[in-house]
Amino acid sequence: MLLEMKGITKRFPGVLANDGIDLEVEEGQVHTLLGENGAGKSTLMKILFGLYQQDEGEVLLRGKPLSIGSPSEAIDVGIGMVHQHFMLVPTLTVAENVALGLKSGRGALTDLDAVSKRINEISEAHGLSVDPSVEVWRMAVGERQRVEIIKALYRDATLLVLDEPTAVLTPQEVDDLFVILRRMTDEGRGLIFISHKLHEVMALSDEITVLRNGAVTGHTRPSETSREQLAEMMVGRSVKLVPDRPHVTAGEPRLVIKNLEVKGDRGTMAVEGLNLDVCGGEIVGIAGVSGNGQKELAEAVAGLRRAEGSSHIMLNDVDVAQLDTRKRRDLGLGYVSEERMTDGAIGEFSVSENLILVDHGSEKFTKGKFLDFKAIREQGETLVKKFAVKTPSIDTPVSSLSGGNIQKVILARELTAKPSVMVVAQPTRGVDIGSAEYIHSQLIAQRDVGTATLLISEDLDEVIGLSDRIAVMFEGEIVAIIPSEEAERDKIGLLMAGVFDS
Amino acid sequence: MKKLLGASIPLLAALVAFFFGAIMLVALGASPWEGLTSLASGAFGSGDRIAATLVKATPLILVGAGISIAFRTSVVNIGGEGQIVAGALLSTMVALAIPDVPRILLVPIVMVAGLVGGAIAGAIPGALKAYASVNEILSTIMLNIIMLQFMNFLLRGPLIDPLEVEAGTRIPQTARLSDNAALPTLVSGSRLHLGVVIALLAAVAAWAMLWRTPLGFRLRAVGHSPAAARSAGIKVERHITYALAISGSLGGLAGAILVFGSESQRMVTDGSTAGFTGSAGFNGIVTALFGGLHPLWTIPSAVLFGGLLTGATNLQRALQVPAALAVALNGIVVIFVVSSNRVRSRLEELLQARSEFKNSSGGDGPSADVDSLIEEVEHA
Amino acid sequence: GGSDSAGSDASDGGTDETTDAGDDSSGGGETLTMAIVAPSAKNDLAFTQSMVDAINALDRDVDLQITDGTFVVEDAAAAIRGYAEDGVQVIVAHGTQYGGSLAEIAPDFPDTTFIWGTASDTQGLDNVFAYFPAADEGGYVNGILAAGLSESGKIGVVGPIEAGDAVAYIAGFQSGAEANGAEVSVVYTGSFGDVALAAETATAHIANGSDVLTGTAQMVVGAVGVANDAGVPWFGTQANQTSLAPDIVVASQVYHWEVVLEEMLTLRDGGTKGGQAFEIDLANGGLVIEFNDKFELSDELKAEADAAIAGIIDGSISTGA
Amino acid sequence: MSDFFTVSVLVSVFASGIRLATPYLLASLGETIGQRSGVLNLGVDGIMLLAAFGAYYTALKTDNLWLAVLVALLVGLMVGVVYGLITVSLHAAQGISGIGIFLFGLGFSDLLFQVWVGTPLPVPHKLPKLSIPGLGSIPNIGEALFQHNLMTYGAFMLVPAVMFLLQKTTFGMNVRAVGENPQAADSLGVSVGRTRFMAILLGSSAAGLAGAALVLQGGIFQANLTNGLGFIAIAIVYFGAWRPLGAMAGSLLYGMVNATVVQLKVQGTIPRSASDLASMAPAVITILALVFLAGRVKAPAALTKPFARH
Ligand SMILES: Nc1ncnc2c1ncn2[C@@H]1O[C@H](COP(=O)(O)OP(=O)(O)OP(=O)(O)O)[C@@H](O)[C@H]1O
Ligand SMILES: Nc1ncnc2c1ncn2[C@@H]1O[C@H](COP(=O)(O)OP(=O)(O)OP(=O)(O)O)[C@@H](O)[C@H]1O
Ligand SMILES: [Mg+2]
Ligand SMILES: [Mg+2]
Repeated sequence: MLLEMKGITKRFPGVLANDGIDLEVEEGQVHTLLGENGAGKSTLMKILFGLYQQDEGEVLLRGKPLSIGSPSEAIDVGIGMVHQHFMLVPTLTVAENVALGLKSGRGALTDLDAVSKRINEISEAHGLSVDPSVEVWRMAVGERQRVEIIKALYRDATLLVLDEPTAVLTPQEVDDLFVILRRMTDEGRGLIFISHKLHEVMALSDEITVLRNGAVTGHTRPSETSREQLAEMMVGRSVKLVPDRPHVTAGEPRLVIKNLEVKGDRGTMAVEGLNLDVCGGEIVGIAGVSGNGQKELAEAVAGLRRAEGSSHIMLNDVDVAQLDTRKRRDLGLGYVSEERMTDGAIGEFSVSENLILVDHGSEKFTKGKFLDFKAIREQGETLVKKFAVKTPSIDTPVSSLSGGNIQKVILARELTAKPSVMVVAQPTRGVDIGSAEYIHSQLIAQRDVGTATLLISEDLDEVIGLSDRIAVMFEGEIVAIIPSEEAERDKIGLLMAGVFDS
Repeated sequence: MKKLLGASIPLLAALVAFFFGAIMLVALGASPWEGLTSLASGAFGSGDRIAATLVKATPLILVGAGISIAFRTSVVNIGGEGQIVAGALLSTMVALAIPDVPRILLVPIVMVAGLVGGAIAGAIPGALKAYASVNEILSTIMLNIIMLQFMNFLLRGPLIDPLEVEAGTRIPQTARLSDNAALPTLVSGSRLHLGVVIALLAAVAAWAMLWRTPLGFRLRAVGHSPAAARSAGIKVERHITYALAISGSLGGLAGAILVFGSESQRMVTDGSTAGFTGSAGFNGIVTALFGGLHPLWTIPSAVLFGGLLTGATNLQRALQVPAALAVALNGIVVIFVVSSNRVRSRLEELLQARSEFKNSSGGDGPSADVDSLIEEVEHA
Repeated sequence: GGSDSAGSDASDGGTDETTDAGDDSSGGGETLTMAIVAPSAKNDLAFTQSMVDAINALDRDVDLQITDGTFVVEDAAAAIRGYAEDGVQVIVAHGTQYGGSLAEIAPDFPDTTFIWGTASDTQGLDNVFAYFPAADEGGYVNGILAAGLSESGKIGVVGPIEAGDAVAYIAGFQSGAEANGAEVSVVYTGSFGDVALAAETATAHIANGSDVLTGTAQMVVGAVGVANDAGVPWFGTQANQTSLAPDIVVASQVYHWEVVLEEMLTLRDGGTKGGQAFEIDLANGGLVIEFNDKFELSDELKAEADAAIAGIIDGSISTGA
Repeated sequence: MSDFFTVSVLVSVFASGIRLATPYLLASLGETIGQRSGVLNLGVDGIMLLAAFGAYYTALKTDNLWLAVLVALLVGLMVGVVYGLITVSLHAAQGISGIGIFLFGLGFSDLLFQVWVGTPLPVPHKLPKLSIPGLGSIPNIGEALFQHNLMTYGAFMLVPAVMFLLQKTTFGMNVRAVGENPQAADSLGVSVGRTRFMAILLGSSAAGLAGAALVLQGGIFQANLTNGLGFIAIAIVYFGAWRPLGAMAGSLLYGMVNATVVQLKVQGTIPRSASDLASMAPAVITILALVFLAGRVKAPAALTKPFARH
């Protein structure tokens, strides 16, 4: 047995994050941890990696009890971790990120050439292509993840933890990753894999352990279970994996984008002359491989990124292309950013404060010149209940909520504003099945009352499942618009890859 | 229990700091006991001295409250000195221009002029930060230098007392300003003037603004996460400018109070800003941080530092030790008290862990901790 | 009183805290309690030290307390008030900027004598004496000498900010030097504290051809250093600056406040608590030009200086200030 | 009347600007290292004052300039230990701790000066000018650039040294990492605390040297000798975008503008009535320069944030 964790318990103020958890991982195996948001998966892994100390329980590696006080001790015994939030220094190069904490062959001086050489060897052996001399901030998410894996391999990790490694990857990148991971188990390494995507779990796992509320609620194998069963084990009730989408007749166009041109972070054009309409009572989904201008499109519509002079963004017949976010919101725009923690919510603010982030100045939440705390509390209590946000209280800072619950807070806020037009980016990234189901049902309910929704997601199943029309985006343009009845996964996949009319 | 702990640790740290002070006194050949008693009696020993301490605390309260607002918006304001001077200069100019307005009007007018002056001096680095990405630490420090020279220029040029020109002495000071602008004293025969009350009200207003109004909500939102604030529709640039302008306006108000609450009722320069401000622009930062960046806590914090400053004058007089001792002691107090925060939070963690243990068996309802969480969110 | 005898020869005041009362009848053998409140350090070799030395040079039994380094006016006011409350008999408020505060404090303590300077009037307060140095007089003499020493005909002045007795000194210096045919460049650095900037100002003067320098206020030590390195003669004021650079300091105008202090105290003995203003000048011996013996000055120049002193005293020379 | 654009005047302005820049450069280089590791030290001015007094007193008593510089370095190091203990070990807020150090330095250096020295006396010997053989005798350029004291040369030589330290050594890499993402560095076994502590020690030693440079160039100590110089040095770190070369550019800009203003005042180009306004020039120009340059570089992401694992 490579790893045994026995009776692990960990308490945080107000939360029992791990409650007597047992976990066993064998060499050459992929062991999946499955659980709702906040179930305690990351906490358990942080204990393994020495970032937290357990309150009770013990850890054995190859039968020997270990006490891991810090990450470097974990690394020394061959444990590697790819964190849910990357642990990279963006201003350093790949080689420097890998070299951190290692002994240099040149004494006090860095020996980046040697490190780069090894990186190249490892990336060749494992199919992880990266350029060691590039600074991390210049890299796309998928590349950054490869750096994280290289970091672990460089240190010769025999047990590698991957905390939601696929949340930010495109389907193609996920496939590539799985090939790499399989190669690693073939070498005899043990892997702990965390994901909310059941098809991935079914495809990759050897063993599956399910957590709920900090405790183990089940243990199984893919061959002995199904996606539906897994979902039920996690959530404790049956879950609809594909949303019901009753037919509604679309109304008038509410969001009309004409000739939109937007620059990306690196100053080059990311959106080039894009045209698109979204009507009331309709969800238009954008399908596309990440990096084809989706993010820039969403931010330009939200008013967070400048649209070039000739662009038009009509919001209910008003051209808002040069207006600020506040005015666009006043005109009925709702916006859910893909960057949950940085753009969507304020970590230090409480749940109820985040729920009024947009509306705090409205009559509803003010009395004269002052905030109306009674109304604000009421709003908080109502929305927390309605959207089933798991939080100790409405006064808890959102930073201590799990990812899925933060997303629910944001959606609760944006949806209750009853937007006329809504831009939603990656609504269920990193969100557990149960919550995702709920979020999907809310988006559809909103559509049913006439909201025009522009949905941006890298999860193709989500796009196909939710959208009335699917717009395929490639290199900053819409290359095809497909009604949902005609949507075929493979065809869309080809279009996303830039293969037209074949 | 925790509250008690929270309050007692910094006081303990202050005591340790005074112990260091005592060692220095012994080294200087003075009696440490006499030193400490004369320090204490100099600060709080009589009605007059308490009045002097409160007067000394006044600019600290104002600057401290202003600093709290800026820091809460994640804007570092090291420009207190310059902002005090700006407020003082503008209010002085107004008092020179309209000396005959009745007192009931002129006092508020010059106070507002102070606010405006400080606001301008704050808004400049604020706007530079918001719209031109000029780091505010740099620009506020530079603006202190600029305001200093501007003060020297005005006081020895355009604003100089005509009598000084006539006499040929050219002391860089304004003429004695209109008595109609003088802040009325609260207790006749004492130095306690209306400025103290104004400062207290301003601190309460700053607190209410930060935690009770939409504007404060937005400022704190911008302070915690400009990106999230922006995507919620808050105009980040504008609010950064506001934060520094409001912060500066309180400094400016302090400047006006320094002028119109002074015994000399005029502005004088000795060529440094400290000569006019008594370094309130810097000490106000200490006061604010000491008060946990909470405008209301800056009040006791300011009284403590005000007392230290007035007490030091007495100490120097009574024991004939250099005044520099008080400045050094001030620094030691700050160092010990900030260091003690860690000790406090450690102890609090221990206490918390114990009470946690009792709660957590229940599962998810940490009712006892909600209050402390609110408190933390409000204080942190 | 004994003012005339106290003046000119008390070159650098005694450091004893108290000086035994001599046979001076007016002293009456009683110890007089005095206090000084001053903006800079008591041993600053300049403004504040000149007053401390003066009190120590008094021919009386004085118990002196000092609060120095109080550049913040409000702090000084607190100290002044504190001394008055403690019953100190004579309080010297040694800073023009303290005048405003004094106007508030003095009426509250009618039995206390306040001595305030540098100031040329008492603001109508009858328990306040004022004192002022005619610094332009010594400046003029220094200027005459400086021009005489200069070969390039250019002289540099390093000032702090344009205020107070610095202005008077520099104005006198300028007219003296110009009367003797030299060109004077006056720079105010804008700071009392920036030693490095004062040094660079001196350097710039020298680079521009000045071969004699003078300056006022505490930051001039930087400039004196530069002058010393360059071997350029230097003229001091407020206190004898010879110790800063024994080779190049030519002469210093030194303040001897004891001349007028003695007069004030004598008046006080007679029951007059204040209400008069005094000036120290070359005539009453309150201002003295002290030469550095180590610096060799030609007899000619020395004579010129003496003539200037005489001319100023008898009024035949105007310092132009 | 002399003209500004004559060779001799320009040479003098250059030389003067370099001299004025020296203490700024030393202090801002040190602070650059500290801030790159995520630690803001607002106490630079206080450290400079304490070190300046130490150097002054040593030079006064022993007439040994080497010893004086060493003492300043040690004083800087000692205060650095204290600052490191407060901010790294005890996790105290950096802003206020620095101000505590500043106040202590301001008061204590003055106290020691008054008690041990009293009357301001110049040190027997100031830092001597050293003409670099060959280079120093190049007409004009030699005088402007190669006739300075050892500390000035040292300060400018520190620029490439600090660049090398930050870019080419393991320690420098760790400094950059803990200043940007201490969690990441920690997760790889880099000791955030030790790295920051070392960076603080280097920074405060440099501040100590800056104090020595200031006092040994002028030859005399007085209360608040630095006159806010340390704070300007911190501003220069921001101006220089946390790069050693940037710190050098900022220090030189500040020094040169100051020297130019002095020169123009001496020549009478700037009238006396505008003297104070002209003294604003270095500050105004620094701000203006930043308006045109700013927005490109970000501060180290973890600057001022104490690190704790959870
Ligand atoms: N540092 C912390 N302080 C307080 N509470 C914490 C902390 N870290 C985690 N928690 C709480 O512990 C519980 C478990 O969190 P954890 O991050 O392990 O969940 P998770 O299973 O990884 O969820 P997700 O799928 O959303 O990532 C949550 O309720 C969370 O709010
Ligand atoms: N609800 C809001 N959310 C975000 N920003 C807002 C909101 N209300 C106002 N603002 C912005 O705040 C700034 C000040 O708003 P406004 O002019 O309404 O101030 P006010 O009326 O003094 O404040 P309030 O009435 O909100 O207390 C403006 O930039 C405005 O766009
Ligand atoms: Mg997790
Ligand atoms: Mg409004």
